[in-house]
Amino acid sequence: MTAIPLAHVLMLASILFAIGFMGVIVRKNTLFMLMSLEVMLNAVGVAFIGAGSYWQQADGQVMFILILTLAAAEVAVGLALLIRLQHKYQSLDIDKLNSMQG
Amino acid sequence: MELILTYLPFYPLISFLILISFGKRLSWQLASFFSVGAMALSAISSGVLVYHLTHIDASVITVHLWEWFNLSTGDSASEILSGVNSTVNISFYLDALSAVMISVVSGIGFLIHLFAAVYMKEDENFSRFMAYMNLFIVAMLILVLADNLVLLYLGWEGVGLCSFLLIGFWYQDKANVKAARKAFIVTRIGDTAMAIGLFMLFKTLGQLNIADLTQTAQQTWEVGNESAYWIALLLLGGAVGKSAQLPLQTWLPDAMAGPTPVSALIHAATMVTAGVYLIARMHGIFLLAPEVMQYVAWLGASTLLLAAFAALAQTDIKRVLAYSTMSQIGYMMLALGAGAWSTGVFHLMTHAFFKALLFLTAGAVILALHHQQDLFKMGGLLKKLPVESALFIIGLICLVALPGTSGFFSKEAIIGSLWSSSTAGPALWWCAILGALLTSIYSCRLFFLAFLGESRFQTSLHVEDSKLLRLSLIILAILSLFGGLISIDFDTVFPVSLSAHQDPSWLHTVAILTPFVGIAFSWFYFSSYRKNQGDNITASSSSLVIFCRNGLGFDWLYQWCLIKPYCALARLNRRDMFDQLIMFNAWYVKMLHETLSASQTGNLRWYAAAIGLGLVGLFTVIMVGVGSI
Amino acid sequence: MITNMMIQSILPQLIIAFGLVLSMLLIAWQRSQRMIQFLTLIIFIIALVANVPIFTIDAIQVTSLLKVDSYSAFTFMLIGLSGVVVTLLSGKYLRTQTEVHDEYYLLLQLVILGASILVVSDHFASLFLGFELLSIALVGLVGYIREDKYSVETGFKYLILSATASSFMLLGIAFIYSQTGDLSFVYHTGLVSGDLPQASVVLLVGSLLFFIGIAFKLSLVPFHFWTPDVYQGSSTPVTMILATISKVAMFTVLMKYWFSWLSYSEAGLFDHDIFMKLLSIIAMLSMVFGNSLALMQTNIKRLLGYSSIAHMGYILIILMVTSSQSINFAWQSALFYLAAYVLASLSIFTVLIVYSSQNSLAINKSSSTDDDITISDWNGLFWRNKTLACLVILSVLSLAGIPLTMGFIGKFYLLTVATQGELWWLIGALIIGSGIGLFYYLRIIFALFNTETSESSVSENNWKIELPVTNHLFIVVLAVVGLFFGIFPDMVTRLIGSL
Amino acid sequence: MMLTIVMLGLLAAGGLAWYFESVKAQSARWISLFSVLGLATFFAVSIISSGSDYSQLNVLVRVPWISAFNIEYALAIDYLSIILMSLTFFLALICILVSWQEIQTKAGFYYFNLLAAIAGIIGVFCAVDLFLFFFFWEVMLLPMTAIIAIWGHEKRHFAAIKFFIFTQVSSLLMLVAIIAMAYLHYDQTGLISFFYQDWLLLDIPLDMARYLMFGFFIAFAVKLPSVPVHSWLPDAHTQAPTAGSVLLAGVLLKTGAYGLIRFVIFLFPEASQEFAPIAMTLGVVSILYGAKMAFAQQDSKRLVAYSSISHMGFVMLALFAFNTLAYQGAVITLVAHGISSAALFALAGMIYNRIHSRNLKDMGGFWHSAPRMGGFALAFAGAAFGLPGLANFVGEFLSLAGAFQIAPVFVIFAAFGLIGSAIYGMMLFQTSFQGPPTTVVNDLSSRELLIVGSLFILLVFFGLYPNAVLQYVQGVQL
Repeated sequence: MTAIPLAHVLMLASILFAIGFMGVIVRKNTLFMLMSLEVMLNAVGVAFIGAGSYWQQADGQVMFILILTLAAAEVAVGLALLIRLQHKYQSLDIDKLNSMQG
Repeated sequence: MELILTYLPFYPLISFLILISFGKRLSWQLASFFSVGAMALSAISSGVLVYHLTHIDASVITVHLWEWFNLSTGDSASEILSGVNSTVNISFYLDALSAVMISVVSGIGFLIHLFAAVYMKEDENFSRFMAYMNLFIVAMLILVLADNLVLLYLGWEGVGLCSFLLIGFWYQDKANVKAARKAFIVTRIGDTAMAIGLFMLFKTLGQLNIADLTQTAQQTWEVGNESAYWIALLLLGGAVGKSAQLPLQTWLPDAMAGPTPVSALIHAATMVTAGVYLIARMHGIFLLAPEVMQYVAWLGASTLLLAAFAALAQTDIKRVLAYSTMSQIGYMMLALGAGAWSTGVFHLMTHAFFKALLFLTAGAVILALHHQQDLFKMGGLLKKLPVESALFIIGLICLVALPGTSGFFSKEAIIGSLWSSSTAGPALWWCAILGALLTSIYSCRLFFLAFLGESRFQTSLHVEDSKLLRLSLIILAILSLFGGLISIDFDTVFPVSLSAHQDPSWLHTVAILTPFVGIAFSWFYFSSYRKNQGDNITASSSSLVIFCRNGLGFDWLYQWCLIKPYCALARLNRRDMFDQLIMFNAWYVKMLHETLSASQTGNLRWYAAAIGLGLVGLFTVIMVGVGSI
Repeated sequence: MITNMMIQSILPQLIIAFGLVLSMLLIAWQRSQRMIQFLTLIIFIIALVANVPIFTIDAIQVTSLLKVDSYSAFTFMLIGLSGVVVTLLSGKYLRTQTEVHDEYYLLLQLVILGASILVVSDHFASLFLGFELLSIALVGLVGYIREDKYSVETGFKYLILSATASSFMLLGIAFIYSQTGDLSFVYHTGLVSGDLPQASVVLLVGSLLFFIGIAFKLSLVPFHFWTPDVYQGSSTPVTMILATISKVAMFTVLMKYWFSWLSYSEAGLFDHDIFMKLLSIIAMLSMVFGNSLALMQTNIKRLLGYSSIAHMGYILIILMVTSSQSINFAWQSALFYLAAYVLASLSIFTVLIVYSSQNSLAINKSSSTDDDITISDWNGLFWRNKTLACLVILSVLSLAGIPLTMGFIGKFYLLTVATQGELWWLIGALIIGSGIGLFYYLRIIFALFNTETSESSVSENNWKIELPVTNHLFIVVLAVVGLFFGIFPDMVTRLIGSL
Repeated sequence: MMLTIVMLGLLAAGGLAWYFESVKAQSARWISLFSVLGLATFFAVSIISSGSDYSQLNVLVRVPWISAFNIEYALAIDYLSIILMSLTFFLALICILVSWQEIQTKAGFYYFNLLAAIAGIIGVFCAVDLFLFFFFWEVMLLPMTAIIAIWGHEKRHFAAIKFFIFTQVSSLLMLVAIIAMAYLHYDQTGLISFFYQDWLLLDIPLDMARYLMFGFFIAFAVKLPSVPVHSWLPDAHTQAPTAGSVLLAGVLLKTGAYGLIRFVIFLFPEASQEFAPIAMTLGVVSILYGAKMAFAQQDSKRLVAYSSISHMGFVMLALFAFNTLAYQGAVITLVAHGISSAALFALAGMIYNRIHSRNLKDMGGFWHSAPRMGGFALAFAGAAFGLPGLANFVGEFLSLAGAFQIAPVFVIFAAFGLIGSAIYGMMLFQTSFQGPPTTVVNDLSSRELLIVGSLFILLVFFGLYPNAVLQYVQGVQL
């Protein structure tokens, strides 16, 4: 099995990351935003794993596990806020949150 | 003697200080006592000094009070080498020229003070008036006694300030205020030229002491030296401003807004002749610049004629006299330009006598007529005010220079010096003759209008029957008539003029006859004024006459060329363009603030997108950077 | 091999971590806000005491993850002191609420732990740990007060944006790692991949992405958008954390990374110049934009948010140091500037907290605190309470960099760095930025003296502000410290110089 | 030590005044008055009794301050600083007397600010460590700004901000130049130094000196002020309370000139020589533009402010003529303008107190009811347009006469300023005191008489005996 070139892995990661980021920008629903964030973080995870395998080191995987933890923590906080948002505005539309400007 | 000289300007100064500090609290008697008394002291001191100077020994008396400042550039070695004494001292220098001046200033000053004490008695600001008059005398004495040009400049500006104060003495009238401002600013233009002249003198000669610098200049410069040319020209600028000569003459007629004693003292007898004094004093420089002397002569001649024409068309008695003053100073300038220094100064003195007399008498007339100055509303005063009329006639015959009067001696001397002078010549001689003719014509016109014919006023006369007033007038009249007999020895001051040329013999005859021609002409031409019945004469309103009456359009010219543009410029830029340029930055920052604030929408998705945009932007920068390397 | 020395050098972090566990136990035992606050305070103080010996030691590598040196000790001191102040003031602030808020202190301790790990990290993994500890805990704090009208909005904004930013940073780390095969900051020879034709470009992009993560936290233009909203929406003690602890920790780690990274550029693997240009552009934009944004702002917390953008722009100048000889001086400058900035921020936020608590007491507002203090609320403050106003003046002057304050010495350091590096463009931007900045700083100060409107709008009985003795003392101490170090900065400069 | 005591004394007195005002109303002004009197006497006595020759800088104190940068607390004085400090003390007294009735609200804090500003100004005149100089330079701004912003007129905040930003931005440029100089010293000697006399020994390459000099020049030109960076001054002067204007015009502007002398001309002689044509042009433009703008103003204080710009143009012209005589002229102009503009502002303040307007249109004919005031107004207007016999004339004359040696063309243009000054001087005097009387105003009270009288006497004294100042600056070689 030939190794997948590192460049391809990075490209894939970048594309995934971009997709996730676009998701954050275009989705109005808060839940989808959180999901897009997950996509971004997982894209980073792919990049780490690819790089780790390229260098034949465990560091990449370690980082990936850390990222997973982070993602979990973030989602936890995010969902809590989401419930509060639903509670307060009866909506998950992020665009309603613009009371502070200028 | 030094002591007397030292104290000379201090008598009026002390009087000034007393009057100004106590102001209205002084009674009329006390105020007059101080001011007139101080002037009497000055006059006596001047007399003693002149006597000493002429009869005892010294040709020059100097007194050093204190060092004002030092113009040394610190490079003492070179200064010692060149022997330049660059200190500017408060020092007085009395020679024949300044002796004439101090006697005129303090003598006539005394008489006019005496007159004014009566004339202004009713004015509520009497003591302030007398204080200004005293201050003027102080400044004038400093001017003529200064041993260096900076001190002279002090006096020069001082008299200007007093003139300003006195023209605007009745400050509640806007016209007076305007006239005062005009006088100050117009003369200031000349003063500035003079100041530049001083700087140039200092730069080229390294000193400003008059006697020393004249000497140095004559030792180091050839005739026609360029520096001398410019310096003389600039000094002439100062003289022209102060003496109301072309092209800075416009202030003098307006200056008649001041009380009449002021017109007599400042704008006829003393201050306006300061320019003549300056040129006479600086003759050493002017001799090195014959071209400038020609300018002086021509300026004098043109002013002489211009003012005479203007005088012909005036309706206000004081304005006639003002133009006449201007014209007479033109004569003095002419004399100076022709190199006849002593005759110029002589005319200065005689003119001071008779013009003071004329003004004061006119003042008495005006007072009698309840401040009526319009000639066309006078008439027939000869019968009603015989004493004043007689005095006025004396003044006038001096002015037109009928033989035997003081004016005759001085004016004939001037005219006589012109023909063969290297810097004047026949053309100017003819100008002077024409001027004399015009002088007699406007004098006659004045006399006929005011004193002959029927009276054209209804009010009863207010006769001030004061002995003091009469006394001062009579002394002046005597001086006017016989002042021509005073002979002054200027040999120590001025170079002896070399009249090697023989003038044509008819010159004298023409000169003597001219005034009579004028009188004869007027007798017929102005016959309607002379024997008018009732109020059928009015001032001519033809455009030529009005043009002459308005001083031949100079006021109008300056209004449009200088004053209006300056005011417009000031008005346009009232908000300060530099400020606006700088405050434009503030506006720019504010715009930036508003733009950026608009980007703070509070919208989360936009914020996230902005991060993306930022990334793209920075990425571009990096890629461009990498690509360029 | 772990030596005693290593343990000692990371003792502060250990103490906080241990304290965190202890706090949780305490909560399990008894829920008392006062007790947990006290415990937090004790923990911070012990950590600070444990930090003292570290000033004198040489740099020490604790595993490959952490590197403790005196610089990090100094920044830890700043962080710890800020923590103490925040703890003290949070008590005041939370007491105006009804619930028991012991989680708040846990989160606070987490923030401090994250920050203290950040400042000693020498490795991307530890950086990541510290960074996320700090961020997640902060998200919790930002949205902490549920009743507050802005809490949800602020919480969401901070959560989403900071998560995005950390994803960027992580992607950057992944890129860098893919090229160097090493997650530590320092370059180890021979580890660079030869596979990719343009290794340095990937490195550059990775660095850029990594930098974006940090820049977001430092709220540098163009990643500054969240700042004013989060500053305004958070409760004031939390804003204080954002303004001080988070900024100090982030900038320290950026400096550490950056100066280690110099070794890469010295090895010719990294195009420093381009990145430098990039940084200068960001710095200049931050200075000018930050100050311009604050120009007409009336809400004080938003205004301080904008001003922090500018300040982070100023301090970025220090990264422009190119030669390794001047790194030492760059560190000193950064530390002094940060110290000055922290002190000024602490002071002004203290006033905000004291003022609003005083105000809410006076007006008897119920549970929800109104933190929207505008400049006009402070009208005439000088005549109402001189101590408060003096502290405001001092801190604002310090932020503006006017003499008599530490801020001026800090600016002097910056200008010295810039002049030595001949960074004329940056100096120009700094001067323009300061000029613009003066406008709004002075507006604040003038409002303090304004007597026209305030007397009528506030009723007579609460016109004068009377402070409790403790608050008063606290404020006086802050003011005196600020003034003292402003006039006699020698003590601080010597301390920094000896590091 | 002596100067430190003076400065600390001023600060302490300010603090006392502030404190005691809250204890007993109206006590602040007495405390300030007596403390300034006392400190001024102390200053005079110690200068005279020291008996040393101050024609060179005498370093009085030199102790380390910030060791990291080798910054020292170093004070030194020479005759120039002594002259300017004496002026400062004198005007400080005037300021206190001027504020006597005018400042009724927050008087304690007001006097604190006033005295603090004066302490800062004294510091500027004697600091020879450039960092310290900059420190004082900024410190004097703060209380000054406070005075404008708190006790000023209707647009005070705008004026104060403008004032502050102008000076601050320009002085940051100076700070950069200072730092660059310190590191130049480091490059040449291996030691950082901010000490002025160390810098004098440096050999500054001309191409660097140009930029460094420009950094200093900008800061001082703003303070002087010179066209085109003058526009803070009319606003600040107009809006400041009377004492603020007096202090600004009388002393604060002098710090700019002082800086030009000490830190531009003496530190960078070659670069300044090279720069001289531009600086002289700026000077001439300031003279003419200031005079023109003064004429255009309706606001009496604004008019005087523009006249200050015009006068300071003479100083700029004279200083950059590099001529001993012009230098003397500049120094005496500083003193004279300090007194005369202070006097004019004091008068404007007195009129404002009476009619509550600064607009010339609201004035007229005051002479009728207030002849004494009119007399003094005329005298001070006379000083402004360079009436011989008053101090300003000597200054202008020496400046121009000296500058004429070097640059006749500039002086000829500058001389037109004499006409311009006459125009605005006359306008100021005539529109307010002459013409038909509009309102009846009270004549000068005895306190006011003391103020204007003492100013006038000094003007006359220096006008007739300028050697009292000149003898101390005569030997200076440029």
